[in-house]
Amino acid sequence: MPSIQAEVTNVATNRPQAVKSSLWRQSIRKLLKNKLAVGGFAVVVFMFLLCFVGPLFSPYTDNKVNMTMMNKAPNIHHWLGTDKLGRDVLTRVMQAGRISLTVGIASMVLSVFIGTLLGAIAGYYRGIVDQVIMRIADLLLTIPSLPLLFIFGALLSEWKVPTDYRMYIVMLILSLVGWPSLARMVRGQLLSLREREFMQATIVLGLRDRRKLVNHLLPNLVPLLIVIATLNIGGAILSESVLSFFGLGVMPPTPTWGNMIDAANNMIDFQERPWLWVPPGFSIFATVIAINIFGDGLRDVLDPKQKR
Amino acid sequence: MSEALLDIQNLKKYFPIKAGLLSRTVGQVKAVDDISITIQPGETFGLVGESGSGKSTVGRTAIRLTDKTAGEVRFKGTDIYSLPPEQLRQLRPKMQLIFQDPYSSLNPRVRIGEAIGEAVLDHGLAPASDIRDIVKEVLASCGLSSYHIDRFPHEFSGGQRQRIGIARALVLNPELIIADEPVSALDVSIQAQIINLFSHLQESKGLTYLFISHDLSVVEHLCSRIGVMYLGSMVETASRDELFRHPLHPYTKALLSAVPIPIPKLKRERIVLKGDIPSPANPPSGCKFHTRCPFAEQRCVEEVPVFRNMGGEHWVACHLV
Amino acid sequence: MSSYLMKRLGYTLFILLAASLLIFCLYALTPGDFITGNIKLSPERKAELRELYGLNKPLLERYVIWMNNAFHGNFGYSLDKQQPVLKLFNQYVWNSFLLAIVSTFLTWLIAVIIGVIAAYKQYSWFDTFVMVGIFAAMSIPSFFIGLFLIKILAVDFKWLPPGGMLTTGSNATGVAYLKEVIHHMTLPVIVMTLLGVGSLTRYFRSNMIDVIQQDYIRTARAKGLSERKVLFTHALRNALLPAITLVGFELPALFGGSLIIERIFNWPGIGQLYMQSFTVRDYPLLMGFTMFIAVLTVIGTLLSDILYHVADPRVKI
Amino acid sequence: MSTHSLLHIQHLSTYFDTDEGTVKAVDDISLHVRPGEIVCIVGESGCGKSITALSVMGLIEAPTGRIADGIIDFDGQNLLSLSKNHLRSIRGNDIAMIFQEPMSSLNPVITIGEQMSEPLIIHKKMNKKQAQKRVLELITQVGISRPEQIAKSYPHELSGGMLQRIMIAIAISCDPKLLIADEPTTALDVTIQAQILDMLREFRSQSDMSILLITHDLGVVAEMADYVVVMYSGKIVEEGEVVELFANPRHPYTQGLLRSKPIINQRQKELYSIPGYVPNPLELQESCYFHERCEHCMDICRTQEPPLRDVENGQKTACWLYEKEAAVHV
Amino acid sequence: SNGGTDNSSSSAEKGTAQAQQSPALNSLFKAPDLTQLPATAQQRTDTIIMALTDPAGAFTPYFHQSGYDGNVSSLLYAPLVTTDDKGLPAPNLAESWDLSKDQRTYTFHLHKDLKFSDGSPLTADDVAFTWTILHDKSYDNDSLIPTLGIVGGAEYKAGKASTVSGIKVIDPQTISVTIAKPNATALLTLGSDVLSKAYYGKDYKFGELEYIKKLHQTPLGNGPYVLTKFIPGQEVRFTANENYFKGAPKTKNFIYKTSEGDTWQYVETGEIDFASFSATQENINKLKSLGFVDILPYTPSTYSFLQANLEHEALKDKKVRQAIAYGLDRQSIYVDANQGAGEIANIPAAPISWAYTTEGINPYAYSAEKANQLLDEAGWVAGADGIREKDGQKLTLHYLGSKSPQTDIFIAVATENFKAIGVDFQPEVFADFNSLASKVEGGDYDLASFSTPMLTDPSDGLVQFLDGEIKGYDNPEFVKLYNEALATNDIEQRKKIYGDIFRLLNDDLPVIFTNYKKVVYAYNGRIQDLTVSPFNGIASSVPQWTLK
Ligand SMILES: Nc1ncnc2c1ncn2[C@@H]1O[C@H](COP(=O)(O)OP(=O)(O)OP(=O)(O)O)[C@@H](O)[C@H]1O
Ligand SMILES: Nc1ncnc2c1ncn2[C@@H]1O[C@H](COP(=O)(O)OP(=O)(O)OP(=O)(O)O)[C@@H](O)[C@H]1O
Ligand SMILES: [Mg+2]
Ligand SMILES: [Mg+2]
Repeated sequence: MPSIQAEVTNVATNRPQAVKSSLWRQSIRKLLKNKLAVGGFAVVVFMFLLCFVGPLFSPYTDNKVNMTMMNKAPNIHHWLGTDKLGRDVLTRVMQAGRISLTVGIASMVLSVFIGTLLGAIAGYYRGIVDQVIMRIADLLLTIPSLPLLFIFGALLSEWKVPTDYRMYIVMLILSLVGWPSLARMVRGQLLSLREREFMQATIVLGLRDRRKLVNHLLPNLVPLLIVIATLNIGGAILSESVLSFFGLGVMPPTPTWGNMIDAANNMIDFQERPWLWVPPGFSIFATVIAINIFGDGLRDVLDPKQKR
Repeated sequence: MSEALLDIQNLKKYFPIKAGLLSRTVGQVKAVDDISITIQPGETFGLVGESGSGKSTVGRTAIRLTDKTAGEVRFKGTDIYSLPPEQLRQLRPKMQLIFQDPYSSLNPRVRIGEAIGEAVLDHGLAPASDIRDIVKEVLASCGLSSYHIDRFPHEFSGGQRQRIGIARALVLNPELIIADEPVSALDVSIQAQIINLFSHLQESKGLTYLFISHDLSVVEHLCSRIGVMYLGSMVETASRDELFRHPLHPYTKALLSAVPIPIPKLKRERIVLKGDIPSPANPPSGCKFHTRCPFAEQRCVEEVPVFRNMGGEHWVACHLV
Repeated sequence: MSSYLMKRLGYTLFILLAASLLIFCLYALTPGDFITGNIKLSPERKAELRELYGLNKPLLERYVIWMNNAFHGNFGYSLDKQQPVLKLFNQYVWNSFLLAIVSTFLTWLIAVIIGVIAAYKQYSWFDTFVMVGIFAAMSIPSFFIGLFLIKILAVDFKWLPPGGMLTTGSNATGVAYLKEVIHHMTLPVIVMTLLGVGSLTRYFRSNMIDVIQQDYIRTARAKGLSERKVLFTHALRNALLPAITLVGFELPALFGGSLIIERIFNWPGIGQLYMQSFTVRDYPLLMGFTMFIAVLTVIGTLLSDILYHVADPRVKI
Repeated sequence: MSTHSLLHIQHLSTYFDTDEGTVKAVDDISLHVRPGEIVCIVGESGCGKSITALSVMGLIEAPTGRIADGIIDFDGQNLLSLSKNHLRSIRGNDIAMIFQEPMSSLNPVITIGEQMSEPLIIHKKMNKKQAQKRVLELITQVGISRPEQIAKSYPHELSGGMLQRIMIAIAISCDPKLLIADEPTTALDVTIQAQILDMLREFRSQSDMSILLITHDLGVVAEMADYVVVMYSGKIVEEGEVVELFANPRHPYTQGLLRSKPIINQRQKELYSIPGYVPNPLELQESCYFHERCEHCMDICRTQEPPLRDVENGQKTACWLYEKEAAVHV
Repeated sequence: SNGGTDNSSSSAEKGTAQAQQSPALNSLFKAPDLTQLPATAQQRTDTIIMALTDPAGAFTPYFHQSGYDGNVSSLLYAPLVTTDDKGLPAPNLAESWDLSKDQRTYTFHLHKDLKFSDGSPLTADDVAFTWTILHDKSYDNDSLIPTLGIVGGAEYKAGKASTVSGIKVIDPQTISVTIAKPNATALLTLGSDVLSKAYYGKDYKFGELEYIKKLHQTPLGNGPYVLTKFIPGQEVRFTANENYFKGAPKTKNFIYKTSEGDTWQYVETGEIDFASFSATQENINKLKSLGFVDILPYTPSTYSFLQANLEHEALKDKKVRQAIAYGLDRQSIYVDANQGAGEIANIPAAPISWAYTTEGINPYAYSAEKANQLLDEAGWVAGADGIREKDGQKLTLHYLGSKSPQTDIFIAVATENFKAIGVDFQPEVFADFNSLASKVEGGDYDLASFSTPMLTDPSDGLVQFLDGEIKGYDNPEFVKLYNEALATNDIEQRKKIYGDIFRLLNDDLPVIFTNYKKVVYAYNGRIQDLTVSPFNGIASSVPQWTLK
């Protein structure tokens, strides 16, 4: 080797090994510096605590019907009032969060995962794989969801699946058939990306497909995925109440944010009893916005050109 | 004669010209039109020529980065266009391309340490624990320091990015490097360093280069054989000494006379090419160069000149020599 | 390209055929049929009617009959409405289309403008305000927003009619008719726009943030272009690329109608018709409508693929 | 050539805030360009040439980058204190810039023709038709054939050299008073390079356009420049008239640079290159930044930064070798 | 466990709770302040607007599938026989009728000079035509006339006869019809709308009724109003029929405005003149506060029940069914949670029916003890987990309901109720009635919520116990009484028999009776002469309405 090489090793060894600190740790450090992201994350944690631990401190955890306490406005005993069966709204909102948060996040993770995977594969490999995946997507897109839900309802009832589990199964199935729109978006983005010169460079380097997808394409999809994910969570929480409309959600005494809002779906409750729908609505809002702020922070951290 | 490392035969690459909403093809850009190059192991072949004459396209098609239209490319005897994808991928580290535009060839979201090291990992050329040191080493040999390793591409200057591109190719210990203007954005001192590095690597490891450049002084220094391209075709190839001492083709002569000399206010005779540069979509008849050639005759307009051997390794496509 | 088109059209036909079979089976498998819901009928009469309607034939046979008729342009009579399916479409679909096209246009317009500005002024007050607004709108189901606006704008202030498409009993024609319709569609359009604008804005904002960091934006600025031009021509054209996929989904949505909006505002649209026919399992109408949407979906995706290529010249199809 | 300056940069500092610390990409530099003059900036790759140019254009990207200090005086007004609108009317019109990397500097989804016609429409108030016509002329002017087709194509369909020429065409389209050219001919073959350089010179003599030319090609410098500025590590280390500077390079870095250049028909076994590395911009200490690589390094070089001083014939150098007092310290 | 409330506040709350439970409105509430009437409603002089769920547009009686089309056709057609306030038959197009000794032949005498709205005469031929085509083999709807067993009907349907032999046109004003066996409901069933033979029978060929579909939207009737315009999804417009046999209605124009769901905004803005609401306290209060509406309470002639699957072992036992009736807090579910918009039902007849009685009826007042006791007696004893068991089987009740706020309340309260009596309650909800009905058809359920449609004759509410719809209920005593009640046309006698039937069913509980609905009609205070009949609703009074 020429003399330069010798000098080189010098330079390399001169520098402390600290540089070796993992990139992940760097990202996390950067994330922690981002006040907004930390704030958003804190709110999410708070919501979780509130929902999973909060009800333990409530005197109304049994969720008992109490006809003498129907539709009371917020007062000292019932901080957020009572609903039309005299149940404490605050307790119910907290209990509802357990399911809503789980469902929202789980269904988001699942559908983003499936959609991204299939979209990425289609957009990346093109050719036959793309054709097959996208044509299946087309087919799935043409299927109306209404009869599908009815059939699920009937089947699950036929198979005697306990009502408590149905929702999760349905969410799973819905993610399994609901990927086309997400996959198409991911694929679209990927079609642009794969023509960029840096992807040509990865071909020249002979990188493995997995690395190309995970290390090169995925980071460039992150902004899109974060948007999709944050939009998805709110949607999933609300759509849970749609599922219960088909008998596929939770059963009535069990509250969710979605079905609590749903129960107030009429002019009178809307006008006269805001305490019935404002608290669950606000909970969804707070969760969604907190997750979104966190997502924005994450996005900035992963965006090399952003500095906050 | 030993087996050629890279053997390009009658390579053609046409790009369709599209028009309208449904992108009907209305014509073709003959970016590379019937070019043959044979490069022996350990040799440096310089490719010079008009901008837009298809040099980069030759480089890209030579490693099957874009599909060819016709012709044959053999790397160490294997036809790379007939290789199945996985085998081709495994062959990749042996033939590297240094991109002309370094910035767009770097993923904006990948730190350069990773960008350089990942291929080594993927091909299992070194254990994961050594990667960082290997990267630092190659960075240093390209004149970059190890503190650059965790930065993103946009934090570098043009020349620094170019060196990253070089480092990324070198780190794989390739046998063939197609370098598309690798030193154009470097200051002369670093340029010298890189060129020296290239020579040293060639001496020690028998590396082979297809070196695309506009800087004839660099080409002269580095290359043993040189080809001159004009409008998708090769117009002259010769050994370095032949070409620089006895250029035969009028275009080569014009090129050599136009090289700027770093002596201020020096007045030199330059062969000035007349006329507009013709279009590769609609190349002139006969000799493609006739529209701008100071010596063109009627014959040049009508007849396509044959690529003739003028003795030794000197080939030229011109009616007048 | 044209060979690509031919191939795609071939696939498309195949997809539609497969879709029709699948959809037919889905509807057939949905619990209950047109007869089940009528509790006035005795079991014998039910059996008799099923025979009459051909509901007791094997699934595949029913499908073949339907397909055969459909190929001959005969989409049958709605069982519930006792009218030709096509005529019913014609009566309802345009109302939905009107609402959708106007609100889609507004949605995109507003989302583009807000998205671009929010990205440009990332983390400014404007951006924060928009984000809060968007998520507030998304956290509350659409019927609440509808009820809220009806309460404020129609009931309390009486500025806009609370629903419907015409003033009841009105015989207006020409310009007066047009005015009446516009007056009535204002509220539903506002709500639909409000609902759609949120997610689109987020997409545009996110894409814009990426795009405005690119070197070519710097070039555009160096040319002395006004910031508006830089953002809305140079940056937006790139930021719109991912949204093209959404355009594909937009097409079926234009004709699909929105059940909730139509219900809240009593808009005589196809969404309601679909829901009604579903609750009574009016198979001819359901099949007709769903296949219509399926055709639009397939066309939409094809269109978006082609558009993608047009909008991003680098993408090969 | 008049004596007042068209562009006068005074004590410009441009910094980048990175994770690891502040990178002083440009550190207290001053230079001026007179009307009709061609000033060349040469220097180590990464020494801050492009950043200087971008600072003049007002295109340093916030929030990471910032102009920490200085005045950029153009035609009697400080560009740094101008309103955005005012600056915009100058950009592309009075000052135009050719960017270093043409491929990423052109919008991938807009046709070449449209990108070229924009400044014409804004600054020259042309209508679409006129602009179209002018675009075709410009494409031909920079030596590209089939202008109609090129105008309709997208950036990825052109070769590197063609794109660079398109950038040049955009920059000169509005007859700017000052052209900042960041390595404008690196991707061009020498015949076209010569053609372009001739064209720029012609422009200069026709319309008194000044050029701030950034290049590594010392041949081009020799051919074009009136005045040369040599930068190293964010600072100016030497400047002077081109003939003088090439004949008598004073700063060891300049000397090294000139020695490194391979010259056609003068073949060497190995090219000379300046040994060592540029110091880490994050760990700079009060010293001559070149001292680690300098053959003539003295003690003072390690501890004190040499000022940029007049040496002879208007040539300035920042090197302790030429300081009278410095010798005392040795 | 419901801690945290102190005495003072809980007593106050009790007070209001009581107020909510007290019947909210017993008689017509007159609008106190007509000046508050919105300008839109104020300006209408000769038009009345009512809301109606989207009619389908098949306005020919006997041929529409959607009940809302029935609302439209009831304004366009007048029946031969109507019902009075007690639900007893009353003359309409038919001036009078005779019943033969064997109670099998009805002879209807039509009014003179009856006309269709186009002026053409309405005669016995039209009536005969109407009855005849309902026997066509391609008739695909749910009219009950073909089920009456008219003599010769089956032959006609089979294509063996060219007329229905039991239908005889005696003269243009007289027609007789003979049915196979006596049936007390036959009079009202037969006494329905009349189709014009000239209009609807022009293209009639046996076995082909397809052509009638083309006439659905251009009906030719003889009722108080004629259709002027049908705008699908928006409105149905009517104008007075000058040829109506009782004289043209008082208000010239009538409009049904299509509306789904909430109609509050239309009432508040005066867009519609009439709407019905669930009789909850807050609805009533809100309506009262509007000031410009008259409010009329009304209990429709229907009842709701929990259908019990009598084929399931546990539910076969009457004691278990009774235990459920005791163990469900129906008061809370249907009355209190509904703010008084309901009443508890214990028999299959509405309180407004002439046959209604409370005599000897067990009210099954909520009592967990009684329920427990009955279950104990039935041999169901509590297991380790508190759930009752018998022969190793757990007492599980699988409930089906269709998704509605009412169902949500039911499930919430019933879950607690059933827990208290050691029953494992497993609710399931379905999105629409159809899915529910098909699940019930399949027999995979224990309990399912249902409501009857509008009942006119007391027997209407009983058929379900008879015809096998409720599988597994087979009580010869009931069948005997049922037939007895139908075999006579003597009201007093029928009343007595029905009393017996109700007591029988109240004890047997083939279904668990739950509740009656209560509604209020709210209408523009300018409307005069609005009356409501328990069995016809407001339809018969519409022609009388005037605007003040
Ligand atoms: N966004 C950034 N963040 C951090 N450092 C930066 C950034 N942009 C540029 N730099 C640093 O600023 C220095 C000067 O860069 P500049 O682009 O001006 O170099 P240059 O003189 O143009 O070099 P070249 O000749 O290679 O183009 C470089 O060391 C580079 O690493
Ligand atoms: N993707 C493409 N589509 C259409 N035409 C293309 C494409 N890529 C290259 N070309 C055309 O092919 C010709 C050769 O391009 P190439 O990039 O090989 O030139 P080059 O010799 O490398 O030029 P330079 O020295 O300027 O980089 C040019 O005319 C160019 O316009
Ligand atoms: Mg090239
Ligand atoms: Mg630079």
